[in-house]
Amino acid sequence: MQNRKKDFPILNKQSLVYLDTAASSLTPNAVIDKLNEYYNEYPVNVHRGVYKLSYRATEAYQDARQTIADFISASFEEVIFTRGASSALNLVALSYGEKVLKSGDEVIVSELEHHSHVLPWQQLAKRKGAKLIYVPLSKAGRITVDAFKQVLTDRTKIVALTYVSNVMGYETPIKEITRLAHQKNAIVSVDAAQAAPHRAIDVNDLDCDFLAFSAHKMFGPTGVGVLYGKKRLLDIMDPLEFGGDMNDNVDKFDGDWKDTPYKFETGTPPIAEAIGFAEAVRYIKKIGFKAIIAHENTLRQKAVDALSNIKGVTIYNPTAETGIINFNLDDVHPHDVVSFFDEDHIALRAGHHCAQLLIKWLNVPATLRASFYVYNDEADIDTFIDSVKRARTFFSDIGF
Amino acid sequence: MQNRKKDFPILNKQSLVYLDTAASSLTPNAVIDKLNEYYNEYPVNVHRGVYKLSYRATEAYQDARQTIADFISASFEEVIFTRGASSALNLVALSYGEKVLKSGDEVIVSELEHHSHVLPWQQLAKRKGAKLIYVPLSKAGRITVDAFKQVLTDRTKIVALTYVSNVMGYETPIKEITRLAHQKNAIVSVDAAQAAPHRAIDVNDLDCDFLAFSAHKMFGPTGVGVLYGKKRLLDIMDPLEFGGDMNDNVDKFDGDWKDTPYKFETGTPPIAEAIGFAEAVRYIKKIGFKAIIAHENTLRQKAVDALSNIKGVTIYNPTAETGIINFNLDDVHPHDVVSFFDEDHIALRAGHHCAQLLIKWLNVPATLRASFYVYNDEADIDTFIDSVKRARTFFSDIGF
Amino acid sequence: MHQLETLYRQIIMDHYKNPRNKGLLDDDRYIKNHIKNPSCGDDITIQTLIKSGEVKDIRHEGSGCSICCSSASVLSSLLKGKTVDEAQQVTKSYLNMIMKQPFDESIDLEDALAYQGVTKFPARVKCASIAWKAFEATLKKASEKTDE
Amino acid sequence: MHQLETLYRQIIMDHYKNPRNKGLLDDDRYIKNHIKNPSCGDDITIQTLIKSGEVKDIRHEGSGCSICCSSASVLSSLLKGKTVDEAQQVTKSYLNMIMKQPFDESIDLEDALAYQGVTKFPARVKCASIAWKAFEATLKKASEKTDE
Ligand SMILES: Cc1ncc(COP(=O)(O)O)c(C=O)c1O
Ligand SMILES: Cc1ncc(COP(=O)(O)O)c(C=O)c1O
Repeated sequence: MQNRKKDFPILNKQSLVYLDTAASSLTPNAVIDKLNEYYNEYPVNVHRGVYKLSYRATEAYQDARQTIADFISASFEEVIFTRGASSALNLVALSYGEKVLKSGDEVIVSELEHHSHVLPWQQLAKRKGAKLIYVPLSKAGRITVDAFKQVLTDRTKIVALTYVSNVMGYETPIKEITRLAHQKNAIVSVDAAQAAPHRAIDVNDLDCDFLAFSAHKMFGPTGVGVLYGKKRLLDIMDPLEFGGDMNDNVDKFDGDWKDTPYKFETGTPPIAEAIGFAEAVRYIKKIGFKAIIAHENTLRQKAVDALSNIKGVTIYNPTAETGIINFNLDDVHPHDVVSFFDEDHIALRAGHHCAQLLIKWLNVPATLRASFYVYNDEADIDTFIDSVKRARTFFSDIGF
Repeated sequence: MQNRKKDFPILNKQSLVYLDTAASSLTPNAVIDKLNEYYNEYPVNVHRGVYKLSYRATEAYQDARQTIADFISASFEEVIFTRGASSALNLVALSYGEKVLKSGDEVIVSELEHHSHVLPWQQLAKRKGAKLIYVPLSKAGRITVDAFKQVLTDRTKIVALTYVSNVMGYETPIKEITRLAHQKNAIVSVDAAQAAPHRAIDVNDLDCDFLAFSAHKMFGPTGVGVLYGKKRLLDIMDPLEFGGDMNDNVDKFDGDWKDTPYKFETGTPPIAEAIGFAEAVRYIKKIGFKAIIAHENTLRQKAVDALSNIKGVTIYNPTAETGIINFNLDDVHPHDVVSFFDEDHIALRAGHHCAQLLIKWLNVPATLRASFYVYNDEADIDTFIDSVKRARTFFSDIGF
Repeated sequence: MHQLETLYRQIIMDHYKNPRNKGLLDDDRYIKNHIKNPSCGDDITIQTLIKSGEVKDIRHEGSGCSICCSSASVLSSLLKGKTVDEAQQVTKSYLNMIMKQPFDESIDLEDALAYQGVTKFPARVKCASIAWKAFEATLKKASEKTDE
Repeated sequence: MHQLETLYRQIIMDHYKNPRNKGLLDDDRYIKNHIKNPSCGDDITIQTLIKSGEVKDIRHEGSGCSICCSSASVLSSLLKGKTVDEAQQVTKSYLNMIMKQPFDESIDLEDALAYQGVTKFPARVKCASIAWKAFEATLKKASEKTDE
């Protein structure tokens, strides 16, 4: 892969090894420029304007939706702009789940889920008297088709699983799980927040019913994410929020709604954000997922190999297929370690990564997570590994 | 007022008389620069990072909340960042309203409301069997204290009114209404989307219970708004969305939430947007509301005086106290007129302005709306008036 | 001359002030299609009677700007009496024309040619297309019915 | 020398590895305060026995990084036996010190002075403050009780 660092202003301003992409990716010039274009040239509202500037904003906003629809092989009206992946995943539970879930129904989730994909269903299930069922994880911590078969029943109504775990980096066999779930007439909600930045997604091929992701993890701006839903399902869902731009006719005591996607997007949408998101998608397409995957694999393998040779380092996901390494320095709290890395200008994350169930499953208080993206290179891995080694010595020496 | 046009890149790029602030304000350099600072220098996630960059982002995000709290004399934990005013107003209905509203209760709204402040209550009332009560508008279309007294009863639970109408530009006597409502133990939700950009707001003085506004109408970026709520009420409200960062401990079958404001902000927040919003607030404070109000009054009066002298022009709100003029060219559909203005590089809005109830009350199919802000000057008004005159002649000549 | 004069041609104004075939009928044999333009509130219903492959009658009703209302009237007078195939071709040509796509110039658009000026006002293209889109949907419905 | 050495002073490491006064008691006379650091998951409970204007005992329990856990231990050994007034002054001085505010240097912070290094690591200031904030809240509770 050609050196991408030059595309990212922050990497040209300071010495930084950024290994926290799984939290948020850095922002490339192309996306920043696009945001500036909106704010400098047509910073106006969409939809309701009949003058040229507003027309330009409306067109750009609509083009953004089409670009993102194309990116996952969905159609225009199946792409809903939300505040982010969390908001998108909640919409599935609060609108679709609220409508269909009945007492005694079962909802399948996993301990690999990010809080944003387990809590909405947990709370809904409690409210409805439905049952939350956890897929038993494999010894490595994976969701397998076999384990899924064990929990899938005629009472399963919803399957809510992550596509790529944000801690373990494992890829869930969503396509096969969806096929099985559909045989039981269950619908499948996919958290693709960690998949969309790193894997080509074709919703027709997966055949999943809902799928969500965030812009800020894939070169895009903060403040916007996407919910994909099958049109047939979106059509029967009620809007959650009511107000401007989602309605057709409004009377004093009733109103009717527009069709999807508009009925789910009340008020002024995240205009600049959606336009910037589309530019981020174009940036990804230009690089291509083949190159992205190959690059991340190379970096990951190099890092895993080196880490495995350092005594006193535990890797929790040595076999992951995406660019995430979940690890700890034995006997050192990850927050202590992270300050060491920080002084070496290495940014990575320590904590529960919004996945407390998995951290409990691993039976540790917290972990360190290093995650890679196109702007990382082999020199970054060298710096990282060198820092781990010195950290290991440092903490041992001072008595941890 | 000093000439502010130079602060707005779009006004230095092209000939433009922008009279659509009530839809979205233009964006000043200061805010654009602030967004760039985030994306160029610390484009990372907040809350969970323990490294320096993330610390900087977290501090900036928290400072933004404090800046906006100070702006309306609220405290830090009373300011919730949302997707925008529509989302904020829905949160009041979907969380607080959902919790307290019972069959037979009454909710007072008005025909001046933006759809985003009437539909949430309309739909909730329908669902709960509560009654939606409309304050009868005065002949001029105003909400008066006297009319409010007529509809306030012991059954009133919620009063949901706009502070400044987005079509008529009238200011509602919120303070007096709140005093009366509280005597009946009703709570007051205020839509301040059109007030916050143009009037100093002190929530302690108003004593209202909830208040919402959007950044994009007050020099800020798209994708963010604010819900203010009294802490006492926020404390008893349930979160609407569940997920990352809003929880404390997460167990497989239950979880508990953080305190306000965090319990209402699941997932990665609109980081850049909140930071940009705070910069917008600083920009407003630098100018000062006294200067803003005086300037808008001057422009408005000049425009109203001139329009009143053009035959075949109807003004629907000649006595409004904010910089909004709602009008029509007799016998010409506003969408036809707006194209005429557009060719003269004047941007203003035609339609129902997301306030169909008011448009029905006015008994017209749609209206034209011109709205002013600090970047407009007297020359803009001259251009606008000249265009209205020529439009009047043009449409009469071609047979409208 | 104001730019806008190229848009408001005499034919358009005539159809706007004196709409032909206006008002819906209470007749089940007609196919009805209703389209709204979310961006400006235009709202048009087109009602069509198709028999033996021919467009026997077109009625319309709605509210909107002059471009939107007049184009419903122009459509109704232009396509009434045409075969379904002809109507389809004219519709396609017209929509391509206003969206600045290549279109078959051998097809006579007659009065509808007056809308060519709308291409210079992209924000108004929707106004000029909404009645025709509703009619296009009608033809689709009709062909589905025949297929049954 | 790595930057971090200025942070992990020997006193801190000692209290981290050998925490004093650790473990909560099942005793109603104690005032309990629990604080979490949302940004990194540190979680500390401070349990205090106050009698006749004196801090008779302090216990602590929780999980977190070395800075967080050790500071609870340092706090407990430092403030045990002090009058409420003295404890208040020390707490205020300590919190000002780590937040780089002016603080009364005449007040002897003893072992707690070791945390001065945290000012160079702003992202860790919270870790060093959380136990003390919990104790500060305890004093507030106690004074409210006395006022009643
Ligand atoms: C009075 C009023 N309330 C609410 C809104 C909704 O704001 P937003 O579109 O930013 O959600 C608007 C703006 O359209 C408004 O003018
Ligand atoms: C797997 C997964 N799901 C959901 C989310 C939530 O995304 P956001 O914070 O953008 O709402 C994240 C990111 O934190 C994630 O990693």
